[in-house]
Amino acid sequence: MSKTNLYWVIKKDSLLADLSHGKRSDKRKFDEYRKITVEKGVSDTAEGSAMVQMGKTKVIAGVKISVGTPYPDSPDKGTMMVNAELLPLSSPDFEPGFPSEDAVELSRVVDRGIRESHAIDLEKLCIREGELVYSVFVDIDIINYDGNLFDACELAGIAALEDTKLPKVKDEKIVEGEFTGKLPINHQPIECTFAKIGEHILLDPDLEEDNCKEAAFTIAITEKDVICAMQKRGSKPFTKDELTSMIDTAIKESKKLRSNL
Amino acid sequence: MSKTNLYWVIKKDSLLADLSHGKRSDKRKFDEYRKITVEKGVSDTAEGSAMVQMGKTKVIAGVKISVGTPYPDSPDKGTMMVNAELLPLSSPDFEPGFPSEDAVELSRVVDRGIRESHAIDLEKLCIREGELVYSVFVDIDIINYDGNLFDACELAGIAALEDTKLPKVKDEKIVEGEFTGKLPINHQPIECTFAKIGEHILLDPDLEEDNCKEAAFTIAITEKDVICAMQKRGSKPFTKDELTSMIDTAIKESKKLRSNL
Amino acid sequence: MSKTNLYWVIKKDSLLADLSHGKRSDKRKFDEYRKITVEKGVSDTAEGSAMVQMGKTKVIAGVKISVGTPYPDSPDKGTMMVNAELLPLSSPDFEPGFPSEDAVELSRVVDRGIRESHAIDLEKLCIREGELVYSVFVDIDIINYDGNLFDACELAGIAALEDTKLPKVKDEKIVEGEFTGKLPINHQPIECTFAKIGEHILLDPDLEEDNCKEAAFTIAITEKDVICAMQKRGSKPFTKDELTSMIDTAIKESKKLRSNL
Amino acid sequence: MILGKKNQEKKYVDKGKRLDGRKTDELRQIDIEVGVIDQADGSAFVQWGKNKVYAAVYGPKECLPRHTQNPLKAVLRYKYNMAPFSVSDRIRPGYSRRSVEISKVSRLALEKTLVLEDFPKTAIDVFVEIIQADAGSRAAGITAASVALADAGIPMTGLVSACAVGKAGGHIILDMTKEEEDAPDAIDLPVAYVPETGEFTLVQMDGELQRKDWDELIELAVKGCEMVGEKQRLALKKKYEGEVNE
Amino acid sequence: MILGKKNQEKKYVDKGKRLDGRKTDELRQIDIEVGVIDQADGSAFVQWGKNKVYAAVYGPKECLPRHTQNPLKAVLRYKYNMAPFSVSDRIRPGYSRRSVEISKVSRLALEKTLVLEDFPKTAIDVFVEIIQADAGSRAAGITAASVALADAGIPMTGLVSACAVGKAGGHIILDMTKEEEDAPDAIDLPVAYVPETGEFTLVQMDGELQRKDWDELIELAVKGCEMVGEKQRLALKKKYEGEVNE
Amino acid sequence: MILGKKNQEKKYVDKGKRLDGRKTDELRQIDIEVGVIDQADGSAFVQWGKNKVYAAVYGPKECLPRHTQNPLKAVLRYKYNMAPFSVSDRIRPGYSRRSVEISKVSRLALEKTLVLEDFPKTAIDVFVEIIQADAGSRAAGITAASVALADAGIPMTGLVSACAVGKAGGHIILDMTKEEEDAPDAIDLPVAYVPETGEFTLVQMDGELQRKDWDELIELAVKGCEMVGEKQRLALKKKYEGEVNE
Repeated sequence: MSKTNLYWVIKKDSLLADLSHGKRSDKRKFDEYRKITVEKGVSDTAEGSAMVQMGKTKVIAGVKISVGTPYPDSPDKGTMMVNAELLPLSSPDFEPGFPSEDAVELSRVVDRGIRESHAIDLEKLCIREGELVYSVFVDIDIINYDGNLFDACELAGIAALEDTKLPKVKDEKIVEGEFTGKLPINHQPIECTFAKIGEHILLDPDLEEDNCKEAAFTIAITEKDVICAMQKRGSKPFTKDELTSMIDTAIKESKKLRSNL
Repeated sequence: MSKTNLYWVIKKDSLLADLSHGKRSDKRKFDEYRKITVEKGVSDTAEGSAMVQMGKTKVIAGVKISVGTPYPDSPDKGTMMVNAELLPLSSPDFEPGFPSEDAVELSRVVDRGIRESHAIDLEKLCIREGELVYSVFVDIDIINYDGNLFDACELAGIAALEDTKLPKVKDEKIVEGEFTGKLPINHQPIECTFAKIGEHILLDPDLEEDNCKEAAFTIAITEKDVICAMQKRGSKPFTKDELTSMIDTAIKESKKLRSNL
Repeated sequence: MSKTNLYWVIKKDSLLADLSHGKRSDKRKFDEYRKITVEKGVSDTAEGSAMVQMGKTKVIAGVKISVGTPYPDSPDKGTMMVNAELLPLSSPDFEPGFPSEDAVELSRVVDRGIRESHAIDLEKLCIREGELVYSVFVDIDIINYDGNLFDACELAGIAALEDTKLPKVKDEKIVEGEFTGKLPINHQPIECTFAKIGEHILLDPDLEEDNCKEAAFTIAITEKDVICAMQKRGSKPFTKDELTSMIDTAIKESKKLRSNL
Repeated sequence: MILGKKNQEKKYVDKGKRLDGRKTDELRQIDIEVGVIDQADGSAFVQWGKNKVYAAVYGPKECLPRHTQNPLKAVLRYKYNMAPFSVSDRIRPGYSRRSVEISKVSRLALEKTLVLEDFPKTAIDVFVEIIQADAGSRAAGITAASVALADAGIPMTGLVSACAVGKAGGHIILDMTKEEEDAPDAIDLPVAYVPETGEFTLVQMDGELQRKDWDELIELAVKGCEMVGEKQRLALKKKYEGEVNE
Repeated sequence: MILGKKNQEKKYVDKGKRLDGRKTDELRQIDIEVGVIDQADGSAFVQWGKNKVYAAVYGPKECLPRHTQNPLKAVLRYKYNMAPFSVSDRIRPGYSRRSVEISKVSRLALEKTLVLEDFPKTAIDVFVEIIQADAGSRAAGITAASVALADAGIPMTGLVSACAVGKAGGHIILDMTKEEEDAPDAIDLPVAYVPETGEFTLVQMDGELQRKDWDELIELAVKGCEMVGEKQRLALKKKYEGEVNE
Repeated sequence: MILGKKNQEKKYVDKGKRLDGRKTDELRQIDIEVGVIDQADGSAFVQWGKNKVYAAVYGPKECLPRHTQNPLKAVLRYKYNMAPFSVSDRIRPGYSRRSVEISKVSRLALEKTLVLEDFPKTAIDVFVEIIQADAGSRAAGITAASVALADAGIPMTGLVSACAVGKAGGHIILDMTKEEEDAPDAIDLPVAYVPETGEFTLVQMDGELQRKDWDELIELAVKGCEMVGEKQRLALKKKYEGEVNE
């Protein structure tokens, strides 16, 4: 059942006490990820798919490809859209209905990690300039929410894209079941998220840490150590030194995370 | 004014007492319809229309025809859509606003009766394969709700379709007021609905019976005694024998109902 | 902070007492407008724009032009749409969310003033008959609400239209930043609104008068004294003589208002 | 319908007769039936030329959500809706700006004639469904609604009668058809009027009206509404007497 | 898929074997895993042929908004949802008439088997997510949901087992695939059944059914549901025994 | 704007001057006016280059619906909205994912500077309307909102100043224009900063940032925000002194 606010206030006190002794509840180091598994090809109906488990957090990304028109300001490029759904299936805290503010932010930050790194070679997805292009939809279902959705969703998204086959197009329509090759992927952006609780900064917050956090910082990094997106979350501020330190840790830890792909 | 739940609990007890003596409130037999009238051509703005009165239940169906594109999986067929609206005009129990679960089920079951019987010859509604077809919209307004909307709506829908003239098309557009003939209709599906109250099964429930029912079963049947759709409703289960018995009654009674067309 | 209903009941009594002595709170005559300023060209992103201040009421109209298809019943004419938003920014009484009934009425009455006077020469906005026309969007943001939005919005709308340049079209698309001339404007409709409080009728109600009014009457008039739209608002009735008298005053006062253009 | 130049040559009134044979100050055929929806507390069906309109009244009833209640009187609500098949191009069910505006002005046209103070904290719902629409559906709706409110026994100070006056082909006419409304010089001036008090509760106007035509138009509107009011009273009387006879 | 005339010549059953090698009265491979969503009070994952379905149960919990509470029992709510990538054409997230109807009939298929009276004023939420869809996703959903409800410890009078029977190419068959459902003469008759009581809690049908085929079909449906029920019980037992062994 | 290959040859900084003549560490012209919306409890109008932004604050006020109240402090709400005519392609009024996200991060950028505990159970509404948008509208919005909150008398621990830093054509620059943001190698790094405490309350970034550029960028951001803060204080002082003089 959904925990009350009071529960989290008390929980935070005990978390803080442990953290001040350098302890996380599952004995991880402050800059350590939980166990991660990535399984590609979990769906036959999607053009590409992947399931990611990060601790008990479980998400499934599916890629669908259709044909559409390009945006007026990039007539020679395919289009891409990420949509993550906080399914009420996955947590007592998620409500059915219209996407919440949190779901929108999650979708947009995962989207930016992929978009700004130019992970997909969108120029190769142009079929007829200004008129017809491939449209790539990355939909992410949250199955079990146990903290740190941002990193799990970005990992699932990029894994699903790597798994994606590009369907054949004939007479301006997708030919069901026929493919011309793999979706052209240039980069592997990874997101690393830190939670700030008191003055402690923790990589990969689990559910309790995520619920007790006062701020968070998500950094997307490519395999070339290029930072392609950042997003501060929560209301507590960060100092310049804290930001710099998280960036340095993320550059290091993103490599380990990427090795799961 | 809208009756309270308590009202219906008490009402159900008295209904059950009467039913156990074989009595319905209006002295009908358990497998007998109320008085039915069908009036076609009640609208000048619709391409076809009909008003059906079943007891005091009153519904009006109107058919509008436009041109559109076929579905990708049936490029050589016109399209058809049924939409029934539980107008708050017709009952203290219907609320204005977004279609309720009940309105959606009603629309879809009436739609299936027409669709699955192939009542409309959709292949004759293809204008240019894969590109241009007639789109048939059957909209049903509930004017007065006195029980058993499913059968009244299906009857009004098929009567309105039989009344429908097919508009002329020129330059991919409907020519207002000119027609090429009748809408091609192949079959006359009829829906028969039974309500289960206690262990009693009643054809054509009136308002009180509909509100006291614990389950219902709707069966759509063509003039050739082909069953083209079925839908159990309500939470109480049916046994196999009950289902079989209702099917047999429906085959018999649907003929009488169809004679009103 | 939003005033309570009780506040307005009391306010109305004191207003009525003053009005019976011929006094308005700001010493205006009953048929006198507040100070009005019209500033055109307040936006670089809009094809035309204007800010109107009427007393402390402040509204900004922006005109955007795109290409679209004509309505089937006027294949040789461009299209026009007015949309006024009661921004919660502008008043403690406006709520965020879906347009309220009042916002819809405001939009539609301002729209009718422009449409029915044929202020825009829509025939000159046809690019290819039946297929491609200019679409004119007049969007009005309410920045500060101090009464009488109808007259301020109509004035801002027509001023913005007069300020509008018509973009060049090439290959069925707008060419950003290139223009073929001014939007063709034939007329200058002006709206004059009267509020009825008790038996008193006041031109250009300010916020207090607008909130205490029992009825209102808005009259749109062109530079040729043609009345092109009227709308009674509020629940209190008007007599024939009251209506006639307001029409006569509006014909006179609209000229002064128009002189601000 | 596409308006070509030929329309401007169309004669809207010829030898005193309009396109449908009526005189300039003649209403279309109006039939009013009271009590047609047995589930409702009050109801009416109005056929007005080609308009077919049902009105139903539910209430006074509990007003929900609670914060919309008025402690001093009943809240009147009004929903004007067009059946998808009521016009030549199918209307998609749901929200339309036009219906929102008509619902608002219609509600306000009725409100002051009802003794809402008798039913504090309650709601009275009026639902108007346009089954078939020609010009004048809002006037037909208000006319039907006022009868349905009377049928529901809501105390009132007078029936509200509505109709439109206007101009087509240079002639001032009562109760236009769609064809007349589509005249290039058409004026459409719908009003709601309470014959008992001689007051207007709705006035709207579209078109290009000259000041000089106003007095004649508004006089004709009063005359039209009085005729409509007569039909409303007859319909109510018929139901009432019918019940007495039974 | 475009249905050409060639389809009509397709042999749906050849030498007792269907297109996928099954016998006419054979279910597809069904795997049920219990307790797969640790945040939920009860959950199950069902792979049924190509269908992949998660079900999660939350509750009994506070029922909000308050006016939806039932003072005498828990309110059961059911939301069937398809992942956008679960079928060949992407589904846009949000409202669909099909999902609304399936949610309703599925809820009613389960309701009478639950002892809702034990939890007055509360709500029990069932969420079913279709990750991959083939024919039979609603039956897979109900089957998963009933297991998840048992896993959540909601007292019940019996598990609900669902499957579809139907016809393709003239043959009466159990548990159709999408390809079989697309047969020109296809019948699709999904049912939900409580083996403990021998009663049907869901019956739907599309297609063109002859009366003479009914008895055979409904018998086959019973047989199919009984086989499904066996798998449900085994899955629950496995989790329960697993827990005991740990 | 269509980006051709020529853009890559465009010189974004030439002889120390940018396309609009600014130095690399120079802000666009910023004008802040306080108290421009007399209906609001606090308000500001900010012209920042081509951005034109109104901010209004209403509250502390009753927080409805009730279940959203916080018994310990005021709830801060923030709505960022773009006028339909504020960009070259008209924006349809209503929901947009971009506005939802900007509203959220902007609210969080302000929240910790406000002493919300002084007003338990209430709400404070901030409305930001973008009348004309260029690059940097969210920073202009936060800057305007913080001034409007001060104008409304909401107690605060410090003004929030926002601006963006980034890169175009290989140069690290302060406060980009839209043209600079469209550079093929553009980085956009908007921040909100509290000069009083030296802390960042908003950090976002898009583009391809090398670690080596980070320190210079963030230093420049601090410098930019300090300049913005100076303008905010001057604007408030001007209104305050103006009032004293009157």
